[in-house]
Amino acid sequence: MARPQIKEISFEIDGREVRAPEGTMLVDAAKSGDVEIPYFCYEPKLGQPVGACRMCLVEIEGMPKLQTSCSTPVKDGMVINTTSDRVKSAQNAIVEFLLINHPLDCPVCDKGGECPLQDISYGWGGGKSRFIEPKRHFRKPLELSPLVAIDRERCILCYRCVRFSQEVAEDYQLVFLERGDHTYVGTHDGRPYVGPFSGNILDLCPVGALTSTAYRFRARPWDVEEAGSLCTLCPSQCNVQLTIRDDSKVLRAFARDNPEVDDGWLCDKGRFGYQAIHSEERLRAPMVRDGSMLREAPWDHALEQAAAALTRAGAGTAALAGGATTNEEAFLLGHLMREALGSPHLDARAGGALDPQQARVLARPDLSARVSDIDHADVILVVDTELVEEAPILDLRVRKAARRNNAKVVTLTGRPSSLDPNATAAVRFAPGAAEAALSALAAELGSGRATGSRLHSRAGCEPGAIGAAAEVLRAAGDVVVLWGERISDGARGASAVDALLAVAGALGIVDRPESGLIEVPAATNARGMREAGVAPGLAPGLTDAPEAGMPAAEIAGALGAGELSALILLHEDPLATHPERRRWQTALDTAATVIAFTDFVTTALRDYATVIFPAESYAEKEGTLTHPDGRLQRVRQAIGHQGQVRPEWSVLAELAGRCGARPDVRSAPQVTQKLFATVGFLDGLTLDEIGGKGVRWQDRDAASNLPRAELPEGTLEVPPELPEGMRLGTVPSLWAGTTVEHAPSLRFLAPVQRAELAPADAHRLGVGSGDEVEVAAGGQRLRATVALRQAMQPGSVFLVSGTADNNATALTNGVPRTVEITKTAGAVNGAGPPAAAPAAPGPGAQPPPV
Amino acid sequence: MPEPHTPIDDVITVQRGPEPGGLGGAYRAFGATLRGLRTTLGRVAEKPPTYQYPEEKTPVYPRFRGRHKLQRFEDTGLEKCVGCSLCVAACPAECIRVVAAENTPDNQVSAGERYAAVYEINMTRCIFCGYCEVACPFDAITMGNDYEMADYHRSDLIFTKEMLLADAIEKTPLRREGE
Amino acid sequence: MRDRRTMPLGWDEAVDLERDPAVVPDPAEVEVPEALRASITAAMQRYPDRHSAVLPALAAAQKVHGWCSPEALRQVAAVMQVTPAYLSSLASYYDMLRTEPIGSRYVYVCTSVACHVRDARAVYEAIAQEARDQELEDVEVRNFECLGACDMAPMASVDGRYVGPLSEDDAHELVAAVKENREVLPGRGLGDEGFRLPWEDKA
Amino acid sequence: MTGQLKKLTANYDEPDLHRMEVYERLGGYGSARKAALDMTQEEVLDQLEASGLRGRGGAGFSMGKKASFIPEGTMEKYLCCNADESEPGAFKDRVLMQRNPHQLIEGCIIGAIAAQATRAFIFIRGEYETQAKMLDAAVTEAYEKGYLGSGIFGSQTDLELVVHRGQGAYICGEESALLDALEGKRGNPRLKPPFPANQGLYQGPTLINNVETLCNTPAIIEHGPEWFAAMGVDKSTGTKMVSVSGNVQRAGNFEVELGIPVREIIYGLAGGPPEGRDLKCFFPGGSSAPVLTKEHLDLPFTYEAMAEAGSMLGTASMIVVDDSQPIVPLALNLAGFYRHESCGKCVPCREGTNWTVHMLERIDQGDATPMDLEIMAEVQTNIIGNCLCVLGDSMAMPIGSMIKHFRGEFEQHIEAARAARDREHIRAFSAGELAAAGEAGPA
Repeated sequence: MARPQIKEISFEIDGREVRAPEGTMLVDAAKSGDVEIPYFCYEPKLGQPVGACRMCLVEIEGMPKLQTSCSTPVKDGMVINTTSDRVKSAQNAIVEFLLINHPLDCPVCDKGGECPLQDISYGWGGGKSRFIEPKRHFRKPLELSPLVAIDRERCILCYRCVRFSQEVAEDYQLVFLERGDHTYVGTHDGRPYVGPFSGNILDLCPVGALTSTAYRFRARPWDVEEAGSLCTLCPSQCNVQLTIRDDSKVLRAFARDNPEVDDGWLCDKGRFGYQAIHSEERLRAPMVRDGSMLREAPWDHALEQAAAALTRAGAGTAALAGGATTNEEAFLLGHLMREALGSPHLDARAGGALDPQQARVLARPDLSARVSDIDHADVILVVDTELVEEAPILDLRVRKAARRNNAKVVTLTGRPSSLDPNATAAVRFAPGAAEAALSALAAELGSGRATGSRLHSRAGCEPGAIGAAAEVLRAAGDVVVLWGERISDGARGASAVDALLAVAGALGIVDRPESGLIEVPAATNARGMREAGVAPGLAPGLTDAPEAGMPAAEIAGALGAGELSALILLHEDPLATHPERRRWQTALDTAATVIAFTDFVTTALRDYATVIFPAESYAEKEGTLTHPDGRLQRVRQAIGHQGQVRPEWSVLAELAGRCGARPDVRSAPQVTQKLFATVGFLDGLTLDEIGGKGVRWQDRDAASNLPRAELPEGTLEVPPELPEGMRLGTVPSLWAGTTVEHAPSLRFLAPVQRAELAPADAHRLGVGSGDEVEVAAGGQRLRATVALRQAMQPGSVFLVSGTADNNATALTNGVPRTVEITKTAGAVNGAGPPAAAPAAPGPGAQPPPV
Repeated sequence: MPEPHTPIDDVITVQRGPEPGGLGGAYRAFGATLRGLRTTLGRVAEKPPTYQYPEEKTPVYPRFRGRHKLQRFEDTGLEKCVGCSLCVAACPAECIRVVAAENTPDNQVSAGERYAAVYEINMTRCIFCGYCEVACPFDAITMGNDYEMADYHRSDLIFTKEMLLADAIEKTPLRREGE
Repeated sequence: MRDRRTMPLGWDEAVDLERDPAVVPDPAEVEVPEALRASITAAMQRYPDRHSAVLPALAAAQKVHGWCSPEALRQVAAVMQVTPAYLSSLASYYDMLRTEPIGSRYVYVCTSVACHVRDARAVYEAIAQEARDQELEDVEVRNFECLGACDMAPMASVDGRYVGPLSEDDAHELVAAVKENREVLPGRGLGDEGFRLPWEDKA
Repeated sequence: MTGQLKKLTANYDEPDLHRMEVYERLGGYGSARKAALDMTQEEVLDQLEASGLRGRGGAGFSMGKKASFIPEGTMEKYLCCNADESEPGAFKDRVLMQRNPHQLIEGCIIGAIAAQATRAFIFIRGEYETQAKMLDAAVTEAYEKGYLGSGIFGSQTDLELVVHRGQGAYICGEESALLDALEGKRGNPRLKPPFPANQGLYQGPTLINNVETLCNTPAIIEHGPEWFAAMGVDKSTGTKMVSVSGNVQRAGNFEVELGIPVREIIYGLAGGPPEGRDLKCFFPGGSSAPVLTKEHLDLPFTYEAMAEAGSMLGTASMIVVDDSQPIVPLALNLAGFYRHESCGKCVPCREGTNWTVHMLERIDQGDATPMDLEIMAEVQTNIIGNCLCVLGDSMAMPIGSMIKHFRGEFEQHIEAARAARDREHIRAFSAGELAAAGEAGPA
């Protein structure tokens, strides 16, 4: 379904002629005539209007009753009156009704000063109340979750939060209970409202009924300034607005609506993760190893130590970048490695390098989709990614397309997807068998490139499941494919990507401008880092590197074997994110020098780092990031650098200078310009052009500078047979990592290891829900709690990766792997799975204000 | 069509003093001086009007706006200020800083949910306009009649909540009724 | 036994932060009585959209559990694959679904306008008083909105059987019969053999 | 035009009428068979429209016209029978379903043919347990006979019929709330437009009709629209079930021709107020209709005449109130009902009903002044027309009419209650004083 064409019509409001797009709701259309109609419940992002608050009543000529302008689409020639006595008396009446049970505790209320009810009462109310009965009084505030407090006295039952829960997040945990004037917002059986998006209800509430426990009473609107930036905690790269007090403290983050990126929503990690910036434990000064201890050191000393060690190691240096490394930092890291040290060994991917040719094909503008294409797609194919954990905002986007535009969703995943209930076809394959599943799908779609027999059994799929998915896809017009980076991991990664391209070819994506692929990477700026040249085989601009380096897995081997001697870790802890934890442990142990940029010193860094530079938080950073769909966006400095933290670009530039190749940069924008000048397809781009909403490089003329890459032809390789036994899969947790551990509000969400099993397997193994088991492979073992999943493919077990303890990376090695599961003695059956076990420090343990 | 001009009665009659010469002339020459002397002579018997400040202080009017004071409830001892920051918003000199926090059952500072954890007035900036007092919905901040706040360090002139809550030593006498 | 509360249950309560959020239960993790599962599944098949079966399913679960307990809702949620909160929202909305364990049977006494003008309040109060006096247990006695039997006003519905017209004098016998689980006021129930309203006999 | 005219209820004295063989023996299902086999959908629709049959659920909109709004197209269409009879004073549908469930099923078949619906639902209120059981049994019989299911009466038409039980919520009688409840949601009314005829159940076109309306259709198909239109007056054609309750000697349902004088219904059929009592006021169309007084007794009972008198015919459920009933408790009972039944979705209804109850309670407890009566009257006008559905109006209109007709009594009540309260205060005060002096007896 193509994007709809919009026609303009004209209508009359309060005596003036106004033009607006046809079908716009009157409240919105009135704005084009500078007429403000008050409302509470209307919010187009929440789906159909409900017309519950009755605040937006207007008089429309030809209609006997007053109409709710939030639900009346504007038509050509309509005559609307918003200021007649009838309308005014209705508005006065509604405000009076609303206030009869609303406490007038504005001075205490957190919403005071930014409260729509306050504004509307002043603007449209009668200014008096005749309600002399006692108002309702209740205990307050009450916790609704560790993040949100509810004040039911203030609630005006506008439906916004419950509609969000039901129609946007679709978690359906927050509901109206009871009826009539007894109605209240609540959850089932006194359970907390915990979901990845629960914080959005704070933005939606038009009164002070829902308040953030993290922001409660921290400031008034006139005490603070707002700073627009980007959240860099996951690849969704949502646009955020940070609330800053005294130029030095981030007090709050909320969504800065960008329909091309986030649609105005923000996940809880993005909303509350800012707390980690002000964590006591954050590194605020460089540290240098002194014997067995890391000691704080002056910058000059740390830089000198690091530069000396790097100069010694020279070409024997390797670098890993990860997380929210900006394009500029990636570019300077490349400069440091390739120009100053002469080493080609730098990587930003945990699972193995992407073939350079495939990287260029995947970057082709005609093969890539923009995020907003999801809205208008006929079918959305989700391949081996759990969006809600890996790029949460895209999960909302897919749900929206399915719910509002009747887009069909096809999931093709190893683990049961949270999108399955919305899916027209859900295909389950064995963990790690994405290649076979994609080959089978390509074959079903009639791609001539697919070969091999019994592909679906090589994929471990139910017979017929792939056929059913192909059926949906064949009939589709526009298809957006969201694929997880993990399919390209490991030894068969290139073949899997080839199979993905075969599917794309069979769907004719190249010829349809609104169809395309979007990669869901593991690292926030994976695409930007790749395009800025942090890849073993790629120079900036996706051109072939003059000398191919080693990918991450080989770096580990080479460090362990002493072939390499130094390692730079830019926002990366290989023990947390890379497979084969054991091997990395050896590598770090053997390496002569480990130089890290980090905001929190993890155990691995404490044990192995030689020099640690404090990393900037995203609120202190200046630079650009590239969204998985190719959109370049700016991260902008919102607060001053905390402690002794220095801009990382300057540290990287300084290091490169001390190692003999000083880059000619003196400011952050200068680095950006240098990057744009180097990368062919970013040629001529400026920070001004990127602006507040970003720019997709594929949409610019310079995109033609992308090195030419043809779609592969020829037959696909035959995927291997599945290994026998319990096959291990991993799923990352959104809540894993240092940000969540150090944000007091979020700490309760830190994941605990659990093993998800099909009921049949659990029965065979003699374990039940909540039992403790030991999962072992290759001599490594970890403990997990069993959770049963009806929709799980028998023969599979899924573990969480990225947990603080018992990280699944201990067992993974980049190839499909089988594991042994044994029940540990002494476990109690029936103790519910601690999916989101609340950690000890609740919201009460927050740091004192400012 | 313009109205025809009708001249109005705008002639000012100048009152002139007596012409020189005669009794009137004498009055003209010395009248003002004598009148002035009358005032001077009338005060001869009075004591000198100099106040020996600082030992002696000019009383101020009851509505004189001097040093601020934060109030407590007399019965419970709880602070009246709930940290709503309305005084901050009202202050034209931007000399007030409030950081609020939440009351807990163990630490009930004010009535209600919220209290001011930090309440500072920068007296070097304050223009004593009294807007804060007007803005306060709980009559928590009031202006006393003290005006003696000079100090040697600017930083000492940032009055903290403790200082503002403390019972001020009222050094300035208040003008009595009708005085 | 209750009169209408001034405010509903749970209004004044915070959530328990120690507990897990109530998400859609995985079918593999909840045990459901077979008969209940069968009746819910059958109900889901009757409608084009499974959600339509929520009311029949809740009514069935209420029959099994006596009220819409959290456990009952969890079972329905597991079979229907909806969240327990969705069910809570409905259970608390509809008058006949009980969200508290106040009795697995019911006596609804109509007190709406048509019954009101025939002194229904006194009848209700007499029944409520009798219920207290006779220590009636496991029966929800409440005043109820119009039950659609204004011709036999004042009246009551005893587990769906309409009896009336009632007077205060009937209260003792009515409660006693409910308590002993025998037929309430035989011959005076709507649909009873030869049931006539008093004035129909006269006519 | 006096007395009853038994058309709809002609066979109601027949024993075991609820059983298929009895109903069929009396010619039942002939009309449905005729509509399914011998008539086109347009013909059925035309006949219904020509009969002038108006919806019997309260709004009184032409049933045929409503069915004709269902758009053409291949999408699934639905018929919903509104059997959620919860309006205080109304009990006609209960009798219709209980005495003759097959008549309703036959009506559903005809309605479904007219609306081209292939799925029909009877939404019956949960309190009608006996009636729902009887309907269930009748539906089973009809399925067994092949009158429901695929290929009804051997035709090409399919029709699935489900009896859906509510669980106790007055508002589900509002048609869009009924749809929400049927979809498994809270029974909250929806915004209109879109109207159910375009976007109703599961977003499909939906025809919603009251039990009595559908029960009338078999006879129309059988005897023709002219036969039906000949009964009644003007636009109020056919016979109408009138439920009379309250302070009358013979409460019950009466089938009358529309146009019969109100006095004839109250005094003739229902026997008038009890001995020694006089009529105070009456609700002509259920508790949501504004009250009328003695002066309106001689009006003809038609949709138009009732509207002209400032009330409405609604469900034609007359609640008669005699002069022994004080007006304030009556108003309080009424307002309390609507407060309890308000779904809480929109502000004026939720807060307005609540506020009205509070004010009436104050009046009753002697805590009010005549000024409060003014405020109360204004609150009612603030509710009317500003709500999402008509429930708010349903309280505001009768309460408003009571204030209008019985202002004097309200004022007297306010004064009397105040005086009583003051006396009580004085008594308590002096008792307290005596107690303080240590001379008093029991406190």
